[in-house]
Amino acid sequence: MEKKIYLDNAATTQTRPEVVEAMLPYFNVMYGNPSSVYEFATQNRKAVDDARGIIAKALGAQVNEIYFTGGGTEADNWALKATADAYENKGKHIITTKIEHHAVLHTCEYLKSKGFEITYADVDEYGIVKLDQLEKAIRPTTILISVMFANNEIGTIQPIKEIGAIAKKHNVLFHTDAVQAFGQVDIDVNDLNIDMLSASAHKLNGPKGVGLLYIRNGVKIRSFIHGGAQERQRRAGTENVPGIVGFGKAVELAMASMKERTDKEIKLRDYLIKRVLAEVPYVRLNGDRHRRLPNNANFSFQFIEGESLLIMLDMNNICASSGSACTSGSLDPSHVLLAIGLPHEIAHGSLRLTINENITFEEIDYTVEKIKEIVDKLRKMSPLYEDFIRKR
Amino acid sequence: MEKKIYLDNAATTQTRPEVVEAMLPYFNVMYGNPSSVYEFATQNRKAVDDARGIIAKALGAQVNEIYFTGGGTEADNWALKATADAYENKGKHIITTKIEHHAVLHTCEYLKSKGFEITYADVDEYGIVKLDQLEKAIRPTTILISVMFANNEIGTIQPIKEIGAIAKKHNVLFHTDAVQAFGQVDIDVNDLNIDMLSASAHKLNGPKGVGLLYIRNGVKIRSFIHGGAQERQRRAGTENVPGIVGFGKAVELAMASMKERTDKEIKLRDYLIKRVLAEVPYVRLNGDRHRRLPNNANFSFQFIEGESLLIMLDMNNICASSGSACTSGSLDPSHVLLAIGLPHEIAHGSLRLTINENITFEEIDYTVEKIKEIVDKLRKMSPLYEDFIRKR
Amino acid sequence: MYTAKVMEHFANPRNMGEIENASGVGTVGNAKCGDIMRMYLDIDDEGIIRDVKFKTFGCGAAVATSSMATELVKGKTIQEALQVTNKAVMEALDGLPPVKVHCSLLAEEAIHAALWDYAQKRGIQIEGLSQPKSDISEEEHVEQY
Amino acid sequence: MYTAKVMEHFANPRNMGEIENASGVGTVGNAKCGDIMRMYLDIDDEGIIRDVKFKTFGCGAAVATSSMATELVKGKTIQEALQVTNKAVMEALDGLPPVKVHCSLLAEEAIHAALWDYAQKRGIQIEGLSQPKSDISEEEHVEQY
Ligand SMILES: Cc1ncc(COP(=O)(O)O)c(C=O)c1O
Ligand SMILES: Cc1ncc(COP(=O)(O)O)c(C=O)c1O
Repeated sequence: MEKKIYLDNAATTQTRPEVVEAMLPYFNVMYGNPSSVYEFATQNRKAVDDARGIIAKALGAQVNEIYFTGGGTEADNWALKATADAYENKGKHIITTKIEHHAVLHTCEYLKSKGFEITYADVDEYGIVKLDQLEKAIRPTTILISVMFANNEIGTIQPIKEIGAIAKKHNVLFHTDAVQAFGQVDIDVNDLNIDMLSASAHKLNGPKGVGLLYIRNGVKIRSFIHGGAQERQRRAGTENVPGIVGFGKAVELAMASMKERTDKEIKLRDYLIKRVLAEVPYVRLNGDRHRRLPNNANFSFQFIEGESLLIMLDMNNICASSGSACTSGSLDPSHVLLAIGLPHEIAHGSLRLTINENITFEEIDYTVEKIKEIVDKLRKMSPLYEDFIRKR
Repeated sequence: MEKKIYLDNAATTQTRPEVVEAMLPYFNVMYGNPSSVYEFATQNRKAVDDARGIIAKALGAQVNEIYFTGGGTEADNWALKATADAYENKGKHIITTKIEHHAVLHTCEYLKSKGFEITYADVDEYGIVKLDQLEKAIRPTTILISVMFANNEIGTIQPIKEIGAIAKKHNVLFHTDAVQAFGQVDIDVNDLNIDMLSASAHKLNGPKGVGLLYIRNGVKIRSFIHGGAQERQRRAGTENVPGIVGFGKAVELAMASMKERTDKEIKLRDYLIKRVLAEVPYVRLNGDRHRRLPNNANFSFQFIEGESLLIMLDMNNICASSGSACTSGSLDPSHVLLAIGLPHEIAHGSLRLTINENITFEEIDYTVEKIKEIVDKLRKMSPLYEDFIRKR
Repeated sequence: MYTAKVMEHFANPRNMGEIENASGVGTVGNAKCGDIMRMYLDIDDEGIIRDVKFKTFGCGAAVATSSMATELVKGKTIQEALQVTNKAVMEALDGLPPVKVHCSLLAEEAIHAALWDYAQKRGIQIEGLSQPKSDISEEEHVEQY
Repeated sequence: MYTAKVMEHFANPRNMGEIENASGVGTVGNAKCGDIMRMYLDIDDEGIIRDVKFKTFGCGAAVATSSMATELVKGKTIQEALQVTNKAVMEALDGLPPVKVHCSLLAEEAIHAALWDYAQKRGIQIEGLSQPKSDISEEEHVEQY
């Protein structure tokens, strides 16, 4: 295939043309600072508020519960650090899981260095958090439970409603990192008892560099970025107006197309999973077969290493990932795959394919053929495979 | 005039068409995540590095000393909080000034609540920091001096080289908020002994929502936003590729045009200042007559209040500001004007006009005429003016 | 930020000016907070407010509330004028931004102050009127951290 | 991320495969770190490396360094092969990204391990060769906070 097949939509997505279109006037026509008093700038304040309205509606939230940030990572940092700050008088214990994104895990490590205690709840072999363990971990000093809505590597969707109920029962705040879930799964913060939620525009065909933190009214929240009075004095810094407008537009489009789009993605995903499991020996699907994001497939191929696989796919014009994009460059295998129980060498041979609705069945077919070829080639090169065959 | 006269370039600037042009392909053509391994994404990594190179050169810095952020405010927060974190074993004393931007001042208040001691150095009537006082304030426990390069309200440019020398002499780190200065004034971090420097793209015709922190190699620095391994593991979060590319382009253009542009601005600025001082009674120029940003003029008109003045200017298609845009909505007069010794009621009557090189002398003339009319009208309405006239 | 009504009153303030030998003059607010309002009342022997003028140093909302307040009391009896609350002024302006509500309070107080001055000069008592504070400052403080 | 040379060797690895009844076989690395290299040497009676093959489980750099290492030792004497350092391998590949330098060390170690196996089988000592570690893990830890 000449055309690039982009199967890494969990890493980032193409900003939709309609989104770019919506952003453009805010660069050099309506470029005012929303904090300014003159008419020229009030249109920008309105544009920001309109985006906030669209997003609040998509989450079932109030307009004044949405705070824009510079991305999903900032939102995660804010949620955890500001909660720690505001509630440390109540206690210094936070519960999260072993499979969170580094934006949560590394923030937890930071908080640990500041005297907080962190419990990392286990997940089962499908990546579902163990609810009984989670509930048992709650102490009188627990101030926050942070569990991601859906995992970025293996796509597993957590039982968020149940977790929300547990948090509520024990009067503990509940934050969820919904960076991967927003736009792919129905989310209603009230129905699910979510107190704080992080999202990022570039994961749902919006621009990079803009995200949000939903904070339920009533939650005591401190600023994380201090300065001017923007975002109701909660998040300082000149608003990224074009970015926020783009985020709003992307959410509007994602919400409008949700059912149709995810139905299509699920068909493509299931076809991909079925073919790979049927046609490649010594392979496993990571994550849950059904409780998974519509766009996510994650495989481990025994005896081969992920980066080599990726490069060979790339040589064949297929863009894929071996885990979270953020951790490439690291030599450790994915903490998520280890948490679901994979041995190191199998975790090393993992491949994440995340589709979008514009991928075709032909492209999936081509991809499966290439995977077969490449896995075969790499196994021929592998001393582990050699040993395995010898021992048989 | 039918055309809008935008005289609030210190609040934000128009993103140049060339900058938007440079950004566009990174939204939906080269949209990959720079952390990904495939070829398709490496072009984005390169784009980010190219921007970093341009900016490093503009500051006389090493490429690996530039870290991109979500704006100037984040950069200020990072510089102060991370230094506090990394050096608190040495001491918990920070020196700054009374006229910093809220991004620095509110961060200092936060640090104060965490047990740090902050000294706010005074400035003289022109807004220049008192060097002897600054030096005397240094203690064995002082870990940081943070003094802005140029003030956002009154435009005063600080004696940064002298401050850098003092910091170096006493072995204290020196951070400068150069958000207003970058692109308007020559900056060489080595020549000026700057250890950390904040800047923001939207103040120099780049996009909103992207900034940078320069951190000199050798400075112990902690992350402020934790998560993925981006920005050499120092600033997590998927890179805002279009924003960073736009920042790079804006800096490239600003550097190329610096001399010519600022010469032009200085002529316009001086003409504006001369006319207003000559033609409006009971007015003063705030800030230093010469050591000021090329684009800044700031006046206080006795007996009238700034917001009314702004709204009337707005009715005449002139966009201006009465202080920093961030603080509008607040009822307090500008802390900067109070710091240079203005009484409250005079501080309330202040007007900031920040030009750009595309403003014409005709537009300045029109603006001066309107100022004269409006000031006259508002004084007729003012009980303070009534009292003043009566008492004469 | 402001309603059309506010903007209209700001652009074309009603009853701006002074009254020579006014029956009552009241000044409230302070320059520190950036708002000073002065009301002049011309009250006839029947206790009808025949004329009213204002001068205001302050923001757009301060000017508009002053203007609206003068309209609401002009031609009214003293007792009617006392019923002109800040709420009435705000409603007549189709509302004010939250940070500007204090301007409408100032307008109410300015009328009261002018009536107080009138009563003092006349050596009378007006029912329901107590000495107004001459300084209204009522800033909102939102927790920052 | 990789040089053209690295990509070329990755795409077309030289000397990939096994040697039946090899004079020496060495395996280094571990699956935990994601890199395992195995070298097969065919050494003739004069001590010349007549043939060399490799198998590698690992990243692009691991495959390319294995391939390059085999090229560099093929036809060489044992003493010459011992001079093939990781630096030589890296230079021949026009460099490696910093996080991948350990792959070149692994390649050097794999040759040494195969030579060690050869010496053991033969019951001889090779000057300058000590028993290689069978497990090379050499991760960089950058302070995160
Ligand atoms: C689950 C999850 N959380 C957080 C993030 C961080 O978002 P961003 O890169 O926009 O900061 C990502 C993506 O990188 C993610 O997948
Ligand atoms: C001096 C100064 N510092 C910091 C900032 C904050 O920059 P940003 O709004 O890009 O976060 C500004 C502008 O708002 C400024 O003028």
